[in-house]
Amino acid sequence: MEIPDKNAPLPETLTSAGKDETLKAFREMLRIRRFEETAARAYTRGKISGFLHLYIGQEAIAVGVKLAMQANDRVVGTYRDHGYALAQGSDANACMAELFGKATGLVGGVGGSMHYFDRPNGLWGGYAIIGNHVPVAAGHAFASKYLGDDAVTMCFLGDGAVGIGPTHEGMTLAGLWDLPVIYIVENNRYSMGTPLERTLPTEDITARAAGYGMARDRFELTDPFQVRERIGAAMKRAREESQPTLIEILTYRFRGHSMSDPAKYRAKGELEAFRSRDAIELSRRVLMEQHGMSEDELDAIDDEVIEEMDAAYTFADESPQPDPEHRFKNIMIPVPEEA
Amino acid sequence: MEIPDKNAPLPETLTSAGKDETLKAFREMLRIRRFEETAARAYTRGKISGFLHLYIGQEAIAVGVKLAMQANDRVVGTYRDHGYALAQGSDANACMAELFGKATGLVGGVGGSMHYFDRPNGLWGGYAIIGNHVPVAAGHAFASKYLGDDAVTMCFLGDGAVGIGPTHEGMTLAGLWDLPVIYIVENNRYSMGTPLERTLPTEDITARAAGYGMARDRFELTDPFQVRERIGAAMKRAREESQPTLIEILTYRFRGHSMSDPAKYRAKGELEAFRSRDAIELSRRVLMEQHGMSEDELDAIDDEVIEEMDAAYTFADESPQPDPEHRFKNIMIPVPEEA
Amino acid sequence: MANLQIREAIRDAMREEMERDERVFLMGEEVGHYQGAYKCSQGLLEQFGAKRVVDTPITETGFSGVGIGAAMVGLRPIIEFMTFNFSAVAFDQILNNASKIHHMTGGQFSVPIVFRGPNAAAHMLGSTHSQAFDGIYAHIPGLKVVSVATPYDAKGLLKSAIRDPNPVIFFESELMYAVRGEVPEEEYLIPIGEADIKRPGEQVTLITWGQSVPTSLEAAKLAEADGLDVEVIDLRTLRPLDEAAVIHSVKKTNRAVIAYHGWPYGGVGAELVDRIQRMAFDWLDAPVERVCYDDIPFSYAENLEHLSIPQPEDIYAACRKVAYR
Amino acid sequence: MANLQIREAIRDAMREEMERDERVFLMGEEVGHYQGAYKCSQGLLEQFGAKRVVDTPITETGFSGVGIGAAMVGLRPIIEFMTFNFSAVAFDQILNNASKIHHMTGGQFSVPIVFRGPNAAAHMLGSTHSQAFDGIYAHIPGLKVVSVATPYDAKGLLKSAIRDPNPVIFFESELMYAVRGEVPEEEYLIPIGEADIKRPGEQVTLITWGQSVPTSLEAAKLAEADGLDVEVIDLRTLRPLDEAAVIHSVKKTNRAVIAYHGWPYGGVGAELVDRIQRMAFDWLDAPVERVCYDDIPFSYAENLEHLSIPQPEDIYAACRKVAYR
Ligand SMILES: Cc1ncc(C[n+]2csc(CCOP(=O)(O)OP(=O)(O)O)c2C)c(N)n1
Ligand SMILES: Cc1ncc(C[n+]2csc(CCOP(=O)(O)OP(=O)(O)O)c2C)c(N)n1
Ligand SMILES: [Mg+2]
Ligand SMILES: [Mg+2]
Repeated sequence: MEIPDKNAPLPETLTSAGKDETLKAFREMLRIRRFEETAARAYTRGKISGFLHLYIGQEAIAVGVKLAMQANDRVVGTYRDHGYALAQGSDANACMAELFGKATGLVGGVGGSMHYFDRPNGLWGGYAIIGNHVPVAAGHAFASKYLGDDAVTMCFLGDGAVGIGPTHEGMTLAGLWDLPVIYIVENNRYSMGTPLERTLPTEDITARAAGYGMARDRFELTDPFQVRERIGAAMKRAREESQPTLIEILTYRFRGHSMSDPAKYRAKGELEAFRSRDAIELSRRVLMEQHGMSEDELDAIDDEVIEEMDAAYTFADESPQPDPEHRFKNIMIPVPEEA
Repeated sequence: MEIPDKNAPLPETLTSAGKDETLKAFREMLRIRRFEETAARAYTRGKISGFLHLYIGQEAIAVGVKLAMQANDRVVGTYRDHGYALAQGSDANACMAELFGKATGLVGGVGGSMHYFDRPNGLWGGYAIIGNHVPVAAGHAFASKYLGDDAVTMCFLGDGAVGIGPTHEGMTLAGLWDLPVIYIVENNRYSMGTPLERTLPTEDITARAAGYGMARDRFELTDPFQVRERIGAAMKRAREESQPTLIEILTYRFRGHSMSDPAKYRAKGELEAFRSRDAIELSRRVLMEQHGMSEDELDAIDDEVIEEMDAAYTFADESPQPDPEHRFKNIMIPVPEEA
Repeated sequence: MANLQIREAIRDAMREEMERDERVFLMGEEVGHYQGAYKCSQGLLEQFGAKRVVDTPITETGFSGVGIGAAMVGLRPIIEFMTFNFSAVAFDQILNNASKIHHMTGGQFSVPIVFRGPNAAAHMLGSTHSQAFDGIYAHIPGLKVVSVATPYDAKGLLKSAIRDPNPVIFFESELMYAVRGEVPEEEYLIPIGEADIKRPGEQVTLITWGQSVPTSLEAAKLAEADGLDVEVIDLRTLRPLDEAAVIHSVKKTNRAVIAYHGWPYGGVGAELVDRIQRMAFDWLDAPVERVCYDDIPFSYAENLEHLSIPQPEDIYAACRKVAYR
Repeated sequence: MANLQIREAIRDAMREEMERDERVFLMGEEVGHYQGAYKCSQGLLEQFGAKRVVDTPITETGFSGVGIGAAMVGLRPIIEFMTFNFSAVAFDQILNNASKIHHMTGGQFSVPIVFRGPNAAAHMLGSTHSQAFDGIYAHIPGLKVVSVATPYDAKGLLKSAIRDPNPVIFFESELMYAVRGEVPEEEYLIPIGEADIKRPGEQVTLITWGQSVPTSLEAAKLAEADGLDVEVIDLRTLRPLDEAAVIHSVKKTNRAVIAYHGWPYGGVGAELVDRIQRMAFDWLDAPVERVCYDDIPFSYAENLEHLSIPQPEDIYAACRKVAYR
């Protein structure tokens, strides 16, 4: 794996963005990071159980994709889904309460960390079986084409999801039928404890695009504006020509796969090197060096964000558990009278 | 689809082969064709039921592959499997009796047309769920590598099997683990009634090889010696370097998908054009034009072959059905005493 | 009344629903140009075009997932499995997506979809192509499961299934596509969840569905000749079970036989036994008997296959047994 | 005697069999370098090397198929599913290949393979990760199905499963990997197919397996305090069922309760009811009762999940019910 250069210059996409949008993106990324840290704390305290997969290190992707999206576009993701939700505009309280398994949660406490859905905000999941959302996302795009609703579906998957059959079938159909969908592989270099070279016969995941008759793109993540730009091109292709694209974004997660993973498999110095290119840190530098903001100003924003997440913690903690009868809800929809 | 040129010269691989081997290959191909015709007749007469998928038009592949094989190599195929069996040396009587559902059949009458297996002759199936043999064949190759038994596994699939997940997973593992397996797509231009362009996002199936980290080869079928040569290179790679290969052989089936298919979907003139490049006919021409054999001599061979297949018909017809208790056989192997 | 084959009743149901609702579409292998492997979609491509009658590559997981995703957006997909044997490669889509999405999204999304196609043994197809999935899909909460045996039921239930806001598994049979019966000219629906008494009787309750319905009716005739009056209940829906109809009958006859295509271990048959013994324990004069497949993968050979499938004589024998004859 | 966790007993079983037989290997996601998602393969990569402890990409169909193919050649694969929920994407390999190949090849090939991993609900994982596959795999002829609840049983049965010439589904539990118990130092095997009486009793037969074994033992204690003497039978093998052990007990107690992790419709529970009512009809003093999951996809919320899983009180209540208390 290629390790980033700590002394590389600041990315151009970031330095050429305006102050307001940089500040906004910085704040959004920070919200995700602080949310995750708060969740981790809650997990350690036994407030949250099950699996908890943190998005720390990859925030710029969710935030950048959101910047590229239009109102009725969709995001379909994996179990590592808190970042998408917050970036899409989901309420932090509801997100946190979902982790706590509370009635006020995003899906009423039935889903937990791995199964976030927020339809009004364009979040279409939250899928926890590797690859099985890839054809589902193709189905959303199929419906868009069928209905002519002009929406683009963005489907995220991990580097570990590339070898599994459902991914292949979903991409085959998307390519064959020219569906307006973008598949974004967040290649964070590991599938649980397994580095890419032990799960994939080739390094470049987008080498597969040819077999699917899809356009492709591949880049090392730097910042949200880079993502907006690169995804933007694919979006145009999807919206205007109904053409799918396979995109691989090289990135890195700073935490273990889930809370139970001490991540002993990392090479020495690897984490530090990636941390030095953390999009949040780079944005902070740009805001200070280029847009003249002070450390205090930025810390104040951080304090606000931390406060929001602390409040989410309290909200979640104080919310009631679902009503016992709730477990029988939403299993079967009654057949409407006229049918 | 590109249609063959009726007036193309005879293939060099065929004209440069010796008389003896040409005659032998001709005879083997003829055996398959006459077997299939006999089976079709039996089907029409109600002697055979279920699905019957004929190999007519593709015989040169099975025969050519056999020519390239060594003693303990394996063939793993689909439900269109009579050709592989006969080419591998399976007894025509047992093959026919299997179709008749008789106790003397290749697998005792329990499998029928779609489930041929003949271990002593290197035929490792006979799989009737599209794509689900692709990882199994990788498993045979895995075992070969594990045991160092020097065997190469050849796995056949149809053009229709390329989009399904199990195919993808099997090939991913073969590529990742450098397994001594050769995947041969017999692209006969149709998956049941569906031409390639409606099932695949790209025309060249071997475009996928890159994603699997595999070598590839692709050619229009001419004759068994061409197949021997092309497969031979892949075999060497498999046996000597433990490297998998993806091969696409463009071919054509002269009959419908199965006995119930009138094949109305063919374009005008298509069948005739492919028939004009029938490897059996070309071989006959070479034997006459180049090796000085007479029409009578060749007809005599045909008569012999027809006689063999008629005898197989009679054998199958006169064989007993399996014993009623046979249906409870081979479900569970008793646990040996020492275990 | 029209006299139709089951395949025609199925096609008419799809056609009428596609005419009624733009959101309904049909997707599967060979459903379009080929008109369906068993000709259940004859004429539909011509009438509705390739947008709504969609030929797919062999990608059961892919097109099942596409159907599910499209249903979440608001379409009404009908997914045809060429046979249900091939649904095994799409099992996860049905188990983990179709049946759960409404629940796991807290009701934000629903999956109004029909998965249909032939199920269970046909004739001499061997073990991989001769499996009944009743017990497997009926096991799963979040699904409805239907199995039809007449043109009338096929049409009325398929129309209901297409309109149902939930995922429905809809079982047909290769063996029965050519079975004929009367079907009204005017529109009608049959509600999912209601069993149908195909033959009233007083002495033994014979519960059945799918391919075993005609066989059970034959068995009832054999019994009749012997002075044993058998009530034949066609379940028609396997999930949810029409418990009331079953229990009502058993409380009358005090004896029950269950006859169906399917492996014996667990499944719909065992579930019925459980409900009967729990809800009619004091009424039962004999243990409930089941007549179903041998507990083995199927053989191709005609004689072996025949022996593994419930025949009228087997069912009749079970009726005699519960009546202590 | 050593005092081991179930995960250690499983590891020891694999280690001993790998030492004994070169053909045995372990394959699955994170089984090597990571030492297993639940640490069941701790130390094995180091001892046996990457040839025999094989990390795979996420390709359940792929590596299940590779295992099947390798078994046909003569190897003895142990395939780990990180959890059985992920076996759904490999369902076809188990249904159409593993269980059928010996039969459909006329006995030319066999598939000596073990599919193992945790099954059923753990703690707050939501609906896609909280499913019991007992009913689904036990339905399928050609498989053996085992479910273990103690370190002693886990080790003895896993060793037998690895030596078995047939495909074996071997269920463990995330919740129980840390459960401790005595395991002999010397080698032993437990035959597949034999139930174990975990607590003898005279008045009610309580049949259970897997995660419900400890819960059932607690229920029996509650009953004991109440003067109700419950016999707890741990099935240990779900296919083939140890019918004799079950029926023998029921003929003694005249009442039966079945407690397990799994959905109610069909499955192992219903199968047991069927066999009991058929083989001990005249001995039964009350309908057989079942205590299992709610008939729903699981919720993540702790309180809802708890309510959906059989608790000692629920099982005890069922025991009282069949005893008419
Ligand atoms: C079919 C299936 N197999 C296994 C798992 C268990 N699992 C969950 S996440 C994961 C690793 C995924 O890695 P990757 O795709 O790279 O995504 P990342 O976690 O790095 O975001 C595994 C093995 C699963 N959820 N589904
Ligand atoms: C998973 C699955 N889906 C569907 C089928 C039904 N089916 C059998 S053969 C076939 C067409 C296969 O075409 P191709 O792969 O091109 O092979 P060919 O028949 O041309 O040799 C189909 C759809 C099946 N056997 N398995
Ligand atoms: Mg990853
Ligand atoms: Mg083909």
